[in-house]
Amino acid sequence: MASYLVRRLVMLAATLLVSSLVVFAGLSAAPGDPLTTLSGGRSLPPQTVALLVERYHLNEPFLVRYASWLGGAARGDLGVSIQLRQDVSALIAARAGTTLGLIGYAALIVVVAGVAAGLLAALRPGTVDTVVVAATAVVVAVPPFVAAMALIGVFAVGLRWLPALGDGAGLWDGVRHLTLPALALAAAAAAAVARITRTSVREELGREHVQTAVARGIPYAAVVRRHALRNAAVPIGTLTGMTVASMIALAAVVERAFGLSGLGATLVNAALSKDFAVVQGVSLVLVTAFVLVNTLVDVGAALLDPRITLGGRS
Amino acid sequence: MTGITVARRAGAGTIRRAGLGPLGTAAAGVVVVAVVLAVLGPALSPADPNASDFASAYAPPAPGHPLGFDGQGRDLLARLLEGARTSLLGPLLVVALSMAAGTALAIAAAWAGGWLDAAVSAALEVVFAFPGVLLAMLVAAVFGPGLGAAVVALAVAYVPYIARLLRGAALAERGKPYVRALEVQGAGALAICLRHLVPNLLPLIAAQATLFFGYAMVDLAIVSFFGLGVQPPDADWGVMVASGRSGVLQGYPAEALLAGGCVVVLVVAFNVLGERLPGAAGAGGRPWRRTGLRTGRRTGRRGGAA
Amino acid sequence: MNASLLDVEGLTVFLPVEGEERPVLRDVSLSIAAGEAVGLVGESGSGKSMTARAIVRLLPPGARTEGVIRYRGEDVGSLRGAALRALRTDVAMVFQDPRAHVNPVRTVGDFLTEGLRTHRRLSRRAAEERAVRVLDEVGIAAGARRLRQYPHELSGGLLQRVMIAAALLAEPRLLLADEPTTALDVTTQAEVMALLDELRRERELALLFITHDLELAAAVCDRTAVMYAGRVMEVRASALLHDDPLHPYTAALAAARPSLARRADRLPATPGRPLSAFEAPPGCAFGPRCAHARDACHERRPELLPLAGGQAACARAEELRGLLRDRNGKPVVSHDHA
Amino acid sequence: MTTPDPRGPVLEVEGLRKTFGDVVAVAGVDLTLHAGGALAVVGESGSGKTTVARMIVGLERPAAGRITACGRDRSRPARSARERRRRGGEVQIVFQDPYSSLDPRQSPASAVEEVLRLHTSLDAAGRRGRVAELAGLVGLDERQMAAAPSRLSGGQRQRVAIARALAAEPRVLILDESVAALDVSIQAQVLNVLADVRERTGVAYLFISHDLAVVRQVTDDVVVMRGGAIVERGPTARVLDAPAHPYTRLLRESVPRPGWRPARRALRTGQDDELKESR
Repeated sequence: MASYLVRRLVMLAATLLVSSLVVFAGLSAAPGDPLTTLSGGRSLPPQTVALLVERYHLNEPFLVRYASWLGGAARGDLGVSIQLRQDVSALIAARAGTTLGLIGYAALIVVVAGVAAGLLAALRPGTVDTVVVAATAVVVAVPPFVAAMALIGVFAVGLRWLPALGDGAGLWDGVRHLTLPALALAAAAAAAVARITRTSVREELGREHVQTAVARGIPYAAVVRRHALRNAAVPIGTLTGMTVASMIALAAVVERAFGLSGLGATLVNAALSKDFAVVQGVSLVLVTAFVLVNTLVDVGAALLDPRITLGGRS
Repeated sequence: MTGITVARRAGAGTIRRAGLGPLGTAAAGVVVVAVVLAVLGPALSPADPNASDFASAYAPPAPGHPLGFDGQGRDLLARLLEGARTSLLGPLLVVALSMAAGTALAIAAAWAGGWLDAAVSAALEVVFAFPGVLLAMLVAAVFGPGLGAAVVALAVAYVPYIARLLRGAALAERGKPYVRALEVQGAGALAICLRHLVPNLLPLIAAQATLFFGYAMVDLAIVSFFGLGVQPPDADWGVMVASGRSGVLQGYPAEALLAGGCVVVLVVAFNVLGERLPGAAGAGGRPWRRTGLRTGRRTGRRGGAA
Repeated sequence: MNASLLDVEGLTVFLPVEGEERPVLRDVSLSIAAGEAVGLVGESGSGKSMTARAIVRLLPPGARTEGVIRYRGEDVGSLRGAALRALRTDVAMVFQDPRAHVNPVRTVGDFLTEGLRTHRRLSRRAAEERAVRVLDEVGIAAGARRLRQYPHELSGGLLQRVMIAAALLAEPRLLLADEPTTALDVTTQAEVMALLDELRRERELALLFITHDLELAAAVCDRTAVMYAGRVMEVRASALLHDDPLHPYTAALAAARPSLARRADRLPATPGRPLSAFEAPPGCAFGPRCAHARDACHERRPELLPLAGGQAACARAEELRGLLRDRNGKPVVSHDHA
Repeated sequence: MTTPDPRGPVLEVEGLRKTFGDVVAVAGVDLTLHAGGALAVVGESGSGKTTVARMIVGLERPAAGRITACGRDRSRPARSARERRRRGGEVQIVFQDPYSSLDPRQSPASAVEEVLRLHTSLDAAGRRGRVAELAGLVGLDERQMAAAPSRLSGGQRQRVAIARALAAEPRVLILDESVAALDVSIQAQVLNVLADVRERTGVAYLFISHDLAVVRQVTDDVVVMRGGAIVERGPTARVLDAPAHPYTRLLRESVPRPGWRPARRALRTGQDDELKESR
């Protein structure tokens, strides 16, 4: 197990290195000059230009700039946002909370609603199953930004039950503000998890070893619990984990739709305004989170299924 | 992107024989209608999609304008038809690019094995770390917003998922006696791959392409929703949902919900169709795994098959 | 003949295949006395495995059955809930591929003791003690260590012994063994069959042994039934089956098998391929491939009638007595291949 | 036919060795097959018999040892398709599983025809005639050769695989458990086909099997393998009637036959399985 984790960390480091290099190279080769962004298009007096060039290392050769950025990143300093005139790492720290809360809230909905609906459909064939299959077939195709519009239209504007925009102040108000966004983010994911749960449980019920248990006179409820659900836990856990991981990138959609100041929204704005330091910093944080969640998923699968030897030679 | 994580590894999964069935045919019908509308689109719509008239902002449906108007008084039906083109063309390009690259990589890795297989897998592992939407944002930041950049970014982001899936199926096929026999016969590697491996993988490729079309449609719409894909004033369903957002807040959800509805209907159609094509994995195709899954080796001295 | 433990009368089973209902068993009748071992032999599609599964009501979903199966006098079809579960503890089953039939994510200990803990409310420790004892009987040493292992850590041969141990732990009256050794090497097979035979006799267990290997069935069973296309063609004392078969199909099957003792110039091969019940023609299912077939054979389906101490379903069984095998066991019937 | 080589053996293997990780699958195997001969390689799963066959046809790379077919060295897998094609004309192979021995999308006739295009200079008409000849040799008719593989029985598919191998006119045909997955009545038909083919074409057989009765029916000589090494060799009749090595005796004693009873061996602790378990 340890060798696997080391290998995964090395892979993460390699991924981050390569991707940061690619992004950095791309940004510096990008059309348009950061100076114009810096100056907001106004012509600046020479000494200000010199100050800016020096402060944002704009004149040094590419590799030197990358190296200095990398050194800084290692120490947690991700450079300075040209547009917001703020330290990128500080900016990320301030906004990470919103995104984390949003994804955590949505993940809760996905796991609870998704798995419950899936189990219901798998274990209650007939009308319940058909209803769940039909509903999830539609909901899985409703991307977060469409769900957001529908939820705002109905619950915020129409029924005025929940606020449509903004972060809200304090815990309880924050939760109220996060409810619709979390629902929008969780909708399609929960439907996907429900379908996976249903398929996995159905598939396990058809397995030969379940037949053995039935042939030995084990009551059906025990057969379902001990054999079908226990075995289905692996695929369900894996895919639910990956679905949650995919929400990391999708959070940006919901943050933008609901006007939340999370990392996603920040990244989108930075991309629009070519604020490269922010784009670089935030995307690396999101990529790291994405890889870490997927690593956790693989470790979890290995714990649940003895046959899976994590990378070790069996 | 959500749907993408349920991409199913067919591998040697059971290929279902059943035809499309009623639902499948209906889904195919929806797709055909959409394509026809996308192609004929502009000719069909009476009004000019970009002609704005602030007097009829958010105006309800009127004769000649069955769906009413958007925030800038533009005919919604015309814009939906116009938007259909990019909303279908984009995903088609993404799927074409990613399936071609994914298939080529998968078969090359499955056939050569050894170092090439390891190199491809390592490279894919790096790209894996970038969800499609995130990669699209990065590319847009670097090369500026636009449909082209978004299409390329998503295609690159999809390649690992497709390559991983097809590599499993290609490896299973490659190990079968009829391929080994061809090798022993001295048939060329390329001849075997093109004349035998690919044809046997086509049903799976077609089914996956259909599913991935749905995923690409969602992701492209998201990128356009961010303002990083299709640029206003051009009509695109993602753009229309974004521009319709202010309408929703003022109680005029028509633009956003109509455009969003079109996306949902088509994605449902592609999902339903994809799951019923003969190449689709068996009902419970095991999702692809990145860890070395060493299940117990099946002993089987003799099948006693007829 | 003491009262029979199991009576299968006129069992016919239909399965939904691609929308249509297809017969897989046609009027199968068979009985097993307490402590008796009966072999069920047949090629692919003969329905031998389906017969065993019908006994414990393990047929695939959507299956429709006719005829009756009585276990210790009770109609199996009418059993529900606890009564059905009681039947399934009294009738234990061993399957062909142990790797698929043992839950791969639970330990061997869980598998062995699940029955005891569920039915007899035994504590985990007591159940495990018993399991270790039976593991030793089936030739597996260091039972305690084995209990903590997972199925994928054991070889096919070892896992099959674990399945037999699990079956014995339920202390059944009847053991259904569905091709238990087909997936094993021949030396492992001999070991496992010897162990199954010995333990069965010790516990006076009745056995229904399903296999495609005629000689293997004859070696461990008192009587052997030969099935073809979902029908029973012949039931015969095992010792007589090879040398004095009653049905042309049994003779053809025995003759087609190459001999360990001598090499034939050409094997007396039967043309065509084994049919499944739904492919069988009217009249005798083996008719089209039978060297002794006459017109009568193709019209009416022969009944399974008593003959010379056994039973045979062949219109010409009477007149073919003694003609199916010549003096040195070479079959009279000879064909050049199709 | 490749260059006729009546005197020397058509296949010679010396000191063949193969390891997978730390498991020694084949430890020093020597065998010789003469023109028109029939040599069996008998052994249970894990004995290394299939690995030997795969090394001879170049599907597996030997760790050590020399392989010569028709006088040409093939100790290392071929570098080019041209080299593989030339070797295909010397040694061919038929595998075990009938259900994946043919390309499901290709008719038997076109499968055989594809090999003829690779190995002969016959024109289209010539190839059609040769396909019909080969079909007749293995007992298949026009209709069966044109049918989709999914409609053929296991036995018919193996016959197509044999015809396809013979299309390359090899001097040696390796049969890797080729009849193991067939029902008894169908197995007999295919064994008779093999006997006819050998008589009519003079091709030599390397017959890989775990089934002693089938080995007796098909081959003249046998080598018995266990744990990657040959424990006994000799004429098939002699080895089966009077086995010298205890393992061969055990194998023979384990085969069910009229009057046979399964006997438990002395060891009660299943060591034998534990030994195999490691593989």
